[in-house]
Amino acid sequence: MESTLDIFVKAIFSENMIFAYFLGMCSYLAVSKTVKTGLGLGVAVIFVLGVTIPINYLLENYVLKEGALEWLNPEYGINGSSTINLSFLSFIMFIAVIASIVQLVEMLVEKFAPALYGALGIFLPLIAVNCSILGGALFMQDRQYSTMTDAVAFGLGSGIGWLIAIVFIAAIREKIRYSNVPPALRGLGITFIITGLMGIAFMSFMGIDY
Amino acid sequence: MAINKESNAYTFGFSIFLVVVVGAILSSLSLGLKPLKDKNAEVKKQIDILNAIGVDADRSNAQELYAQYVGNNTFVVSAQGEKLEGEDAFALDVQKQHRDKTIAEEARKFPVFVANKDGQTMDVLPTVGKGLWGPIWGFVAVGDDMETIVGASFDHKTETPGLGAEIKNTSFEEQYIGAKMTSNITVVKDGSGKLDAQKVDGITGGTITSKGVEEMMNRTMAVYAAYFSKTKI
Amino acid sequence: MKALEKIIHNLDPKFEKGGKWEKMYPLYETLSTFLFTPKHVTKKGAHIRDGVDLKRTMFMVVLALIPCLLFGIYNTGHWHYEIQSYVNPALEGYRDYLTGFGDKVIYGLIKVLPLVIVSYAAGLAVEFVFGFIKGHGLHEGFLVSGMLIPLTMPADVPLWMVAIATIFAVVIGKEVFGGTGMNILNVALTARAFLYFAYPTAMSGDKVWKSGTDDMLVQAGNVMPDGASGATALGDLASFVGDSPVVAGKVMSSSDDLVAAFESAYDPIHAFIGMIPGSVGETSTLAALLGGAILIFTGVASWRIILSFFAGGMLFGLLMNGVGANAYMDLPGYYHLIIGGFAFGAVFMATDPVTAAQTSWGKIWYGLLGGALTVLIRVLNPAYPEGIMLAILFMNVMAPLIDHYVVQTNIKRRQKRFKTA
Amino acid sequence: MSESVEKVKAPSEPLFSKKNKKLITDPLSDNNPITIQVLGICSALAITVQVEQAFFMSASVLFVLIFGNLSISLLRNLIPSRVRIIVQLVVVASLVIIVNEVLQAFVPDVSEKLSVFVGLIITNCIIMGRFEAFAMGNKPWPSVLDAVGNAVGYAWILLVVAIFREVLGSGKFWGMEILPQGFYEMGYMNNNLMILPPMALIVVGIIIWIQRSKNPTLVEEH
Amino acid sequence: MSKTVKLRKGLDIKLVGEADKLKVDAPMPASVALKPTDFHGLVPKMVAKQGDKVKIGSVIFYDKYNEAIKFVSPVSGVVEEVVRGAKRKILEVRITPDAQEDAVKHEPKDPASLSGEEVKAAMLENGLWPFLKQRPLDIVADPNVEPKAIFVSAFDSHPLAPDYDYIVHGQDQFFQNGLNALAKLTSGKVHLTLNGNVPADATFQNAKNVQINKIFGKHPAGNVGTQIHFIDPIDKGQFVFTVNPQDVVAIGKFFAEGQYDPTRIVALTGSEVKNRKYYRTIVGASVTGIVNDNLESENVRVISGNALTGEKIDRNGYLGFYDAQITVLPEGDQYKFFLTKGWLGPGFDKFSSHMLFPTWLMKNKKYRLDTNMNGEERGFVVTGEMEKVMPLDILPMQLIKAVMTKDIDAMELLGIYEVAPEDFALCEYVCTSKIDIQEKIREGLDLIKEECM
Repeated sequence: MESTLDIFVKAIFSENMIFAYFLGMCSYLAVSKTVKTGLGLGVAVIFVLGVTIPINYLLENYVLKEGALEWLNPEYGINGSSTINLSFLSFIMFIAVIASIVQLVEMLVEKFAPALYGALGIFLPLIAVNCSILGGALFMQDRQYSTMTDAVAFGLGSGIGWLIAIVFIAAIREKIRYSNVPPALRGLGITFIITGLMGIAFMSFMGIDY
Repeated sequence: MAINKESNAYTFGFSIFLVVVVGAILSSLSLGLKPLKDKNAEVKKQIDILNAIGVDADRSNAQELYAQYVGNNTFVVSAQGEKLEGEDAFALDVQKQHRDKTIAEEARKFPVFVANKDGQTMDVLPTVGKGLWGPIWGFVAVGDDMETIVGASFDHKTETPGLGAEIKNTSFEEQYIGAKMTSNITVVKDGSGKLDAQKVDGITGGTITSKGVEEMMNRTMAVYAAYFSKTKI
Repeated sequence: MKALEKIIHNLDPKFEKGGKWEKMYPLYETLSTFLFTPKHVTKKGAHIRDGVDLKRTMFMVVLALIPCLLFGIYNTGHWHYEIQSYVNPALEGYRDYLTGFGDKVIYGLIKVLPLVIVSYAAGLAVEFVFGFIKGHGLHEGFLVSGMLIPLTMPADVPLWMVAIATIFAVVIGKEVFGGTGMNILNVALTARAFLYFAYPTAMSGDKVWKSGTDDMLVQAGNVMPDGASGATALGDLASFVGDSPVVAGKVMSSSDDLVAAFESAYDPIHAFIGMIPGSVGETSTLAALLGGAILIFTGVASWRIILSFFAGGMLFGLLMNGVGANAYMDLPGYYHLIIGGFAFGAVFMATDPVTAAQTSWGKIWYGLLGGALTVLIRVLNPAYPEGIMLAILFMNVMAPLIDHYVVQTNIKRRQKRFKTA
Repeated sequence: MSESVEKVKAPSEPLFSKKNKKLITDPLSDNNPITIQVLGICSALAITVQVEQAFFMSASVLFVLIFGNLSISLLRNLIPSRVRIIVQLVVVASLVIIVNEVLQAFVPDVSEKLSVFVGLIITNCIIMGRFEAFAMGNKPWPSVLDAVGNAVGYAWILLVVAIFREVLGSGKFWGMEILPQGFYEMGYMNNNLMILPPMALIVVGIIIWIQRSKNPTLVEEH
Repeated sequence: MSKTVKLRKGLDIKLVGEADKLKVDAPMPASVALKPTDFHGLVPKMVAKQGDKVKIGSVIFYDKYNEAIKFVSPVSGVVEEVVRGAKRKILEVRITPDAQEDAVKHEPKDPASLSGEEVKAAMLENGLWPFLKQRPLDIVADPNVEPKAIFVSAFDSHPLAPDYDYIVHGQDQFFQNGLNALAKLTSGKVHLTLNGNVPADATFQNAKNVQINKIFGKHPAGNVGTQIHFIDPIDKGQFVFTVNPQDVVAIGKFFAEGQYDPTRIVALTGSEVKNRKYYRTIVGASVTGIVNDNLESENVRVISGNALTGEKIDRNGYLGFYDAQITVLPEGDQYKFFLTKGWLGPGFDKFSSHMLFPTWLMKNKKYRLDTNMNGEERGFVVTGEMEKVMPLDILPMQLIKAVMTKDIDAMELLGIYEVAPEDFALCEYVCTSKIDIQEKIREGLDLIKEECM
């Protein structure tokens, strides 16, 4: 049985979205040229994960998974709902939730927090296609977190882990601009290798017992 | 045809059409494949149970062998070592239960699969614990005397290959054969496992996983031992 | 010397562009610049230059590593005979640290020198390949890495592994970034981490720290004889979970007992001198500090990093004493500084100027966090009792970010002058 | 992330005209979705520990991409532009669900190992990228070819990485021991690091290095 | 309100060969040159042609991009040759002096009674303007901008630097006159910064109409860049002007006497010179007369200026426009065997800021350093060495890297506007990787000039 803290810290370090699962690599590679933009995208990812994971969690536990619709039974006159298993629909539901939440968040932020919108605005549309968001939802489903708290801890932890990864690599990429990287490796190639080396360094946190 | 593709009505209609078609395809596919999927899950568990009693099985013959050795002879024990009535042992997912924080430890249920092999009755007991990176689990077979282990098989999801992952190896599993489940079985590092039935040589470099197996075994076996000690009398 | 100078520099034209042996230029450049500081003169700007160059700087680091190397050779020999003594009664006297000095030195040399040679051979070969591609001679960075790599290995590690790890570290850890001065991870640590994760059985566990443990076990019927142990101090401490801590073969009932037992098994003075099993060169805090003194004094290594690294480890160790959630946390803070290569890492690895933080304040943060992280990994992560290697690698990854914020602070501070002025 | 829209508007050309062939061959090297366009990496690397997983993953992507491109191309004149992205998402998601169900039913062991990564095909940028960049503007046949090209371009990288990792990391190929026992007796050991995630990235980095060294036109300016 | 600055960082390089405090008149040079290369970035437009007869103060050329800035002849004589380099770039305009001292004459005026515009016009027209350099960029001041302050450093802290106290001694009147003229050019202050370590000459002590500051510490305390940084730093878009003290005297003299004063007192220094004295000579004079027959050895480097920032010239080359010093050092073009004089040698003859040589024990030893690089160029490996000698609150390595990667944003943020190449001379000296840092900084400034000014 894992403690909530355990889940949280694991999600940041040893099960880091980037280094352990390579999720969200596209935007990670594209937006990590400076620390500032990396930070902006990272915050946006935390934000969206923090919002979508709980929603998808509710969806999973009260609609999708086998027996999840038990609450319909029986006062509402629906029988046999406890055996309904809609989990085959989870992909489509999750992605729909994510896409619409990102839209909604974007509109809300623009309306109520223009300053925040200024900082995150350009990143939010990028997020819908960021695998780490759907990946977060799918891991949440796969690992069957038993309480809402755990799911939220996982979501936030994953987001923070992603932020750390992108900010670290952005700083490194700023540093290696001075390096004399072989031409064939410039840009993408060296970023892959750095990420791999960072992954090795991050392994120090694997297996930490909280 | 002069349908305005951008009109609200069209958009709406198109969407509904799409949802209906997709929904129909997906649900029929899902329903159609459900028996197969269910069977797969079932077979996987059967293979594990069969392995614990030393029967090699694969997906093609598992069901047959399972029916031959185990059949429906199963029951469920409570955490206090009482036999519970009206539970389906096979459907009980001990891993899920282990992970689910909403179930108190005292409320956990422990299935028992009674197998019959070469005239010997064996109780196959599932066990779940935690390794270095993630969950580990296994099935232990206990012989006629209800205390000597006659077979064990362990598995894991994410242990380090070459280290923790070695708990899957027959050479590690076989060390448990002959140990008594009624008292603690210790995992040791100094190689003395060969000399003492209650000691098991840990995996070199896989200390944490080995210790995880030790903890898992001692915790689960205590529950079953409580049950067996009541039945034996 | 004039004669030699003449002979060598008469060859110059043959190696220069268009010369007969043009292709061998990198090799020639390496040799000739080793023997003679070239006659390059300044052109404009500063017409005079400091006498120091990278060769002298790097040589100083290698020199500072000599105490660790020498002690490592002896220590390797000692623990070999110590573990052998459990199956060979004739050697019992060798359990004493100083008995059989000559034998131990010879054994140590036989074990350690091949490691050093293989590490240099493999690394320099790669460097030359890249040198030929880029058309320049050897850059000095590897002179240090080549010595650090063998010192971080257990004495029994197969030589082919050392070679592979060195090649991996030099190519992926350094040359892809453009060579000396451009890399982000310490090369020696990359090699060590590579082996640690690639071949964990050869790099961790209880059988690799005393050279010849495997042979001994075969003779003893694969059972560790009473009283013998192959673990490192940290390994011993980490080898338990839950309620049955075992130190030096004895089961402990409480964490107080454990600490007491640990102290008696690993006397602080012995640990400080380095009379404990471990990787070849990392056990002796004394030797590392000796090297550290040379490096700090000559200014080659940053005192900021070394001091703050120790401070970070100590402070975090004390903090953990306060928390005391597991027996490991109860270990007195100073112990962390004298066991398991802490000093070696802090002095020689963390201070690698290329991969460490590069700003003055950055170095202090880098050291503090690195020291703290080392202790954190040790006490919380039972999987990696030798926390320092991974802690420093992690700090290497983090260093650019630390620098980034130090630079930002500098920028903000300077901007502020204009606002208030 | 997206690239310029390619338009192929030849009225009647042979099935494998030069242009059509290019649709297939381009993504194999010079315009490889992974190493050049940097798409679809998310799901690509995590499942390259074993060749078997990589193969099924590639096959799944091939399936989804072909049928996705085909259906989008067929529907391209019917889709209201306002809900275009959503429709595309629905199509991918449905196709992925189909793949997932089929994998679960027929190769349950592989399905278990692939775990969430099948689902992540949905956000694999290659797929949406091809829908948007190609299928929305082209006829079904070129769309299918384009799909095949891109999926195979994705697949070969995956398989090469997986072969490296499985052979060096486990001494196996498709789960079968291929290194002679003599190797191990001489002291050889499998390289565990190859199985760990970081090596996937480093191997891809090396492939890029080789690929771009051979073809300097692909080199990026920092 | 005067300011006192104490530097904790820096490095004094002690060389053999200080000039004795003895002023002698140098013989009239056989040739004098005006070198456009002394004024970085200048594209000269010739006015005088080869063979023209010129007077002291006649315009020789002007700045192509800023026609108001005129450059005048320091002697009366004949334009002998216009020396051109690659792409017909003008390197030197050589003038052979005649015996007469014909000069372009004006009415003497008291600058205190003139308006700023009048002072400026007089300076521009009569070749005094180039004495003013501007920060940022470290080039001849742009007459179209108004400086927020003008800085005069009353001392030079470079190795073997000439002693300005000695040079300007007794010129109180002219110096004050010059300061008065400068004060007209800015609405801000004129800063005169004295060396805090030793008492300054009365000429400086008693200067009026200026803010007198003191600075304590090692080199680069005397660098005007250091003083600007601590006393009145400049932001992007701001300008300050800087002038050498001896040039202030020249400006003062022009207004007092109505004619351009080309005389300069120059210190002849360096280990390879026999007769080290202060010579009274002329701006741009050929150094042949004072250097030849005055050398200890033959294989030498003659530098107009000091050993850290000066310019290498031939033995019959010309004194630079801003220089008050000639340094002669041994050329270091010999191989050095690694165990004796080379990288692994004991190094008793090597002055180093690093403690890698035993010479740190000999605090007061003076060194006979040659021009050998003492190593090969490498990537940046050693960190922290530049910070030790850089008193400015500027991160030297980061700024240099920003320049090397042509990252203009980073350069601006890291303070490129505040610095001149000479501020990095010590960094260049100590650099283990032997990178030509002053050159890099200059490239950075050029880039900034091109892109942002």
